[in-house]
Amino acid sequence: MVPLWFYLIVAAALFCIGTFGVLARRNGVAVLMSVELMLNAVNINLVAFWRYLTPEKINGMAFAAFIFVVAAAEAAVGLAIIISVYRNRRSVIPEEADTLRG
Amino acid sequence: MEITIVTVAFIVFALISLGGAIGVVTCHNLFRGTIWLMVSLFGAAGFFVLLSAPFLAAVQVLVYIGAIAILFTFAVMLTRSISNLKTRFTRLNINIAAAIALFVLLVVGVIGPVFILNPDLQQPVSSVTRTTIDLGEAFARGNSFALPFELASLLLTAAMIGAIVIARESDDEV
Amino acid sequence: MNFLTDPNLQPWLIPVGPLLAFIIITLATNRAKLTPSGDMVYGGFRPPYGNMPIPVATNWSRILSISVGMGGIIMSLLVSWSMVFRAIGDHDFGSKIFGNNIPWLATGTSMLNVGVMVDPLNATLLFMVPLAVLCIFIYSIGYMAADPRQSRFFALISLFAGAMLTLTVSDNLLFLFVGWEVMGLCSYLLIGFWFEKESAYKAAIKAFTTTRVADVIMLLGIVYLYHVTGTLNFREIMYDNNGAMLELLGNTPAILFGSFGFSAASLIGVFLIIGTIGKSAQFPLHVWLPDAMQGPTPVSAMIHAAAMVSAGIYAIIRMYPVFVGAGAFAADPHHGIFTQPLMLMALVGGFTALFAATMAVAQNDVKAVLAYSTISQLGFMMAALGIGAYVAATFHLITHAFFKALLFMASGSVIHAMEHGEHHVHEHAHGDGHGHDDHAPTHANTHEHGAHDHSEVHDAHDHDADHGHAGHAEHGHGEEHAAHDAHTFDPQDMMNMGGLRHKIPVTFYAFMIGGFSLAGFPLITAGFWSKDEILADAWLGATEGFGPHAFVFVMLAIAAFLTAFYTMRQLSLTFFGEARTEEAAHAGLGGPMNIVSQTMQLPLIILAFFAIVAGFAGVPQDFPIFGSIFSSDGSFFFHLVERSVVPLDNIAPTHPPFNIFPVLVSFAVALGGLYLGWVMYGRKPLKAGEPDPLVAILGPSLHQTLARRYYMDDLYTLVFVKPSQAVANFVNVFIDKGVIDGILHGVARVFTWLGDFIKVLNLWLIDGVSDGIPHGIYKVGGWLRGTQTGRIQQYLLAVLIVTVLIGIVLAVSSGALAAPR
Amino acid sequence: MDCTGLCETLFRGGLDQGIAQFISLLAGVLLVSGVPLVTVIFLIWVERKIAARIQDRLGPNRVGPFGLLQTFADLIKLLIKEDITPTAADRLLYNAAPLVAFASVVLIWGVIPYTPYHFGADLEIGVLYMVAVASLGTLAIMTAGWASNNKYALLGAFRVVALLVSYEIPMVFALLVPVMLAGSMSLLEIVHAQGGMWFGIMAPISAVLFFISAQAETGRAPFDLIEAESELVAGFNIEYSGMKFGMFFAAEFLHVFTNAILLVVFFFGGWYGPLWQEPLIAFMWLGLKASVLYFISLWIRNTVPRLRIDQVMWFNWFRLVPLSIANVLVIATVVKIMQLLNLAPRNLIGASFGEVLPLTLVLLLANIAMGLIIVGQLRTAGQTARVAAENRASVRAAIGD
Repeated sequence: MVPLWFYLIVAAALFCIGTFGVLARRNGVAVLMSVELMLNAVNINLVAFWRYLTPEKINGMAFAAFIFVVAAAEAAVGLAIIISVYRNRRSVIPEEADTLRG
Repeated sequence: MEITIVTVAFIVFALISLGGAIGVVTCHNLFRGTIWLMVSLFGAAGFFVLLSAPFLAAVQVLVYIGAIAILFTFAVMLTRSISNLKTRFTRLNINIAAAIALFVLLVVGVIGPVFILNPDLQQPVSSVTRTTIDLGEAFARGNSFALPFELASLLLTAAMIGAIVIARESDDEV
Repeated sequence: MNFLTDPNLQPWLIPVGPLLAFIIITLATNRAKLTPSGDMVYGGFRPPYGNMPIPVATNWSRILSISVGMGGIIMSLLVSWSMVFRAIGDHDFGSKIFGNNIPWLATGTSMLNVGVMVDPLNATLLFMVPLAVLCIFIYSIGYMAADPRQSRFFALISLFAGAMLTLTVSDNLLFLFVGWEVMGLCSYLLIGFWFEKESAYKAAIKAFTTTRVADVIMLLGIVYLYHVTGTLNFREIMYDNNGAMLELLGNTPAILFGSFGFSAASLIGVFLIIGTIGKSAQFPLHVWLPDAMQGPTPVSAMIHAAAMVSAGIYAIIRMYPVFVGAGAFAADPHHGIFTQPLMLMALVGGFTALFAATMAVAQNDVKAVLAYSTISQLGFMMAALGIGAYVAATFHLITHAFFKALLFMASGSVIHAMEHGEHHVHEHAHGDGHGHDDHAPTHANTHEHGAHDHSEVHDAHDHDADHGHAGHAEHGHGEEHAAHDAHTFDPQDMMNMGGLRHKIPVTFYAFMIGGFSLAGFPLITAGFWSKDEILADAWLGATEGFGPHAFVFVMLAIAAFLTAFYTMRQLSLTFFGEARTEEAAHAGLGGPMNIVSQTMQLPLIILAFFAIVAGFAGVPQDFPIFGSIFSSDGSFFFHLVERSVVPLDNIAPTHPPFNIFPVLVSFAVALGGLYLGWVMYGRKPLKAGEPDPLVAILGPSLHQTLARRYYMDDLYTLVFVKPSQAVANFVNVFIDKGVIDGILHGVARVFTWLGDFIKVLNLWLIDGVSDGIPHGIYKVGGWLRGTQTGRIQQYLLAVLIVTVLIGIVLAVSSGALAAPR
Repeated sequence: MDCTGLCETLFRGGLDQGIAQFISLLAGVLLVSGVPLVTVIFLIWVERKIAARIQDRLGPNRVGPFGLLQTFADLIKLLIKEDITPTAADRLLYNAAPLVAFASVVLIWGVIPYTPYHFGADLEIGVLYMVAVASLGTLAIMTAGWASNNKYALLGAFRVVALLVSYEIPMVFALLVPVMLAGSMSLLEIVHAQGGMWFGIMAPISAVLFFISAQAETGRAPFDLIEAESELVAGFNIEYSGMKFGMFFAAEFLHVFTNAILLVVFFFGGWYGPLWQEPLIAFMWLGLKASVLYFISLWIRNTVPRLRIDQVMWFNWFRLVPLSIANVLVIATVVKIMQLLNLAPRNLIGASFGEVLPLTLVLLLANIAMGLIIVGQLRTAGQTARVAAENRASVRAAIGD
């Protein structure tokens, strides 16, 4: 049998990998992918908690579904932003999009 | 603990998703990166199956792999950023250190004391569960998730419009 | 809270309609398009606008405002009449009333409730007011059809109606006062509606200030009442727990003149009466009302018949028990015991009735006559109240409202007809080339333009053609046009009329009915019955030898005689004989099929009906024949109003037993006055340019005095206006220019010196410091902005690190890292 | 886990239960994935024959009787061909793509109920699973097109993805209708729910929508601009040769037939047929209906000309998607109203013909109404287009172009 904390460990690892990607990848698209990874880690946690702690409720599944929605929206908008940034400055490197530097 | 088919499946899916994730964050070639992403998401879908949420699993495959990942491939190709970067990472060491620190904190600070060492959270997965029909009803019932559901649809619409507006070539520029 | 079924809540709905209409019209239907003012007519007055573009209400907004206004008033008419008939229906009405109130504002410990109620007293008003107002609305459709600001007019008049209804249904003095003040504002706005006319806005200001003086004093009374009783609710003050509150009021000596036998009730009463004297234009403060004729005629009807002046009397009747008082200072007018308020009312009312009647005799302006007759009729009511005959006063209030509204509207249509004739004349003059020999060509030209805005002008277009440059040509000497037009022809002057009965028959008959009712033509007209009531009450007291009753009886009798006289005079001058001017010869309302004439004649018919039958509601029971016909089981009106009264015996209404003498007197005065008028004016009507025979009789000086209103205005100008102007002038010259400016200049000079000194100081001390601080901040900022790399991943890294640190702190502090349990 | 059928036999035969279960499962899997593999071989023959007949040719007739063995010959040829991988290609993905493409089709067969008793798995979310798995095919083609590092291949892949992603929308909406009617996403229950009446009769428009979008999914004419030989040499699989190409090839053919089966399952009552319901007969019914639909799709493929990509997209976004959404709304409303009026059974599963008749009639009427509206709409659109074309032609004639 698989105890809850297996899932938590895996989700934490996935989350940290995603964090690393967000922090470290120089390519904007890769950053977005890493964000997707983090969202998935969250999703796994949600479902796992639901299944183990409150299986009689529906919340876990519902929240996971909403996370799907958020992820889809995030991907769409994020990629649109990246594409327009690329169109304007021929670069997808977040580090180079620093117009707001003080 | 004894090795059951569930345990094996869990380990397999864990390897798949983590490996895919590592592939995503490390690969040179971003198209492969998207493929890795799909692999990782596929592992997550496996988790959902194991957690007896088949609906979520299917939606995961459909939405992520069918739509989002394809979107990513498009983005990769449109931005010609498949392998146009000499270096993959910025401040590699700091970031690795930070990520590992976060992981350690999560495991040692939260998961360990709260879940691993907590005897009353060791119970096996209970047999009671909810089906997809319950989820649908929850989304449809007013006192449950109807409003968030509608809001989610609104969010999607807004995101779609926003994406179109942002990514559209403004007419004056060629 | 169902407003449609619960009779206790329905009164809330009564004022809603017109108020809503006001809001809607103001916000939604005030479209106007800039059109060059050929020369728009503002109430027979052509402002020297030359060809300046002015906003003119579009047809759309005209129609919409009319329909909205009508809808509002019809709604309140339906609601209030349903209330009234429901009220008349049940017989213990009066002991129980319809009402509902809500807490409005908390004054310290006590809560001030505002609310509405319908009791027999204001039920009578609720029958009269919406009907009269509705007639006035219908009338103004036609009367204002050509006015550039028609939608504004409907907005204001709706607000006016709403305020009146609010005042009527309110169940406490403060709410009443609110409606009262709003009406004051509306009368100001409406009297000055044609503010292009200097006389109009002057009259508006006059009315406003005059009534304001009175209102302030009335407010004092209200405040004092609230101070004494702690409530302003009518029922609580007067009717509940059979008059304990009245006892209290009667027994507490007043803070002013308490030593002269003034009880709090008396003082409050005097204050309130002064308010009413202002509102209902009684003797000292009556001066505003004749000038208020400058407003559009529907407004005159509104103010002088249906609403404002009635409101004053209504307020007194509402608070009547307070005037009568109770306890130590209680009065019993029926047995000759008077309180100061009653005395005041009797004297002021009686005097005003006669005084105004005498002035009305000498007026030539068709509306001014009516204005003075209004004052005098209101004097009747005041006097009646003074001698305790408040049922009769209420009765006269209602009947007077009907026939006076009728008279005003009839005179309005007379004026309309005269203006129409005037335009006809001038078109004619223009058409065949030569105008009246005393008219400059420009004048004819002007009027040819003036013809545009009348709907019954047929060929407006070819006028339009030469309209542009003609207008430009007139830019230069616009003023003298104004002056010129002002005194060329006065469509309101009765001397210019005559023989109109053939031109406008409907108006003529309506006017005659109203006039006879005003004159108190015996037995058939409403005015007779109500006046007879008052006289009978006065006579009853007089026979028992009470001074005020006798005074009132004499004054009112004479006033009634004069009333009949000037009514007949007016009728004859206006309608009988031959046309004295060419305008009168061509007067008319533009054909029977014309919407203007229809809308202006329909209300006349309605009101004429009520001007006759309204009287039969109050026929005394023991009156020969009629009593048995109309009120076999007692006077209906009497019983109705009687039921609204407090069970205090000293003011319980007494219905005087039938006495032949006052009846004979009222017969005599009415018929005599009418006959005299007929003899002097009707039998051999005036020819054109023939002087008023009255002048010969009275002698020019006295006639002049009457015509100039006893020089009251000049007196006020001399006493109040001139001194204040002088004072203002003195203040201006000496205090302002000399003292204050001197001080100011001195101060200014001092400060200039100071400033120079400080400037020197600044340069080396302040600047040093104040420049140093920003410089330092700039340095720090420049150092700080290094952290703002604009690189999102660095930010995220910072966030992550901080998160981790916080997490570690939490984990350690929460003991999560402690040994496993 | 229960142990019946084959498992039970083996268990009685003295095998350990776990092993017995494993063997039985394996047998099931092999069966489910083997059937299509065998089917496709004949499908190819059938298609070639039909195409030949439609194009007034003989078609394969040399190898074996009626050229039945032609496909085997091709198979052997493909197998023994040299397996080329372009040098600049992304090896891993290049080789993985065909597998994924073929798997995406075969995986669908895992949920198809052939008979009430024979199916790979009865998933609670069968429909969703089917759509999700089908979307893997998109991925495979994308990967193939990109990995073979050839501009024509990439263009083809783009077209495929654009096409498939777009046409998934009307497809899913069309599938919503049977799901609503049956109140379940399990294919088995959907078929059971059609015991009284086929959904194809209750909601013909959805069936048509599904058919069209399935035709597009498989990239058959008139949507075959994936391998528009005339424009981009062979589309996404230009660089593929040997068995890898064979896999794409087989995957496509198999997909068409799979769609035919799915159409039957969703809309034409699965295994239900007029006569007996014994398992084998039921399987025959399924196959029969599927073959008819398969023939229709071949028919269309071989007769209709190819559309331009913009036309395809326009048709999808401006015609199919709105129509499918409206269709779902209308049918949902009608069904709800009928249920409130107690004219329709709450649960169609096990409902008899008589019970569902009123619902059927009303739904049919609604569909016919919608159809009329659509037809009229198309008519006006066509007229305007024709007029515009004529004007253009006349203008050209006028300027002597």
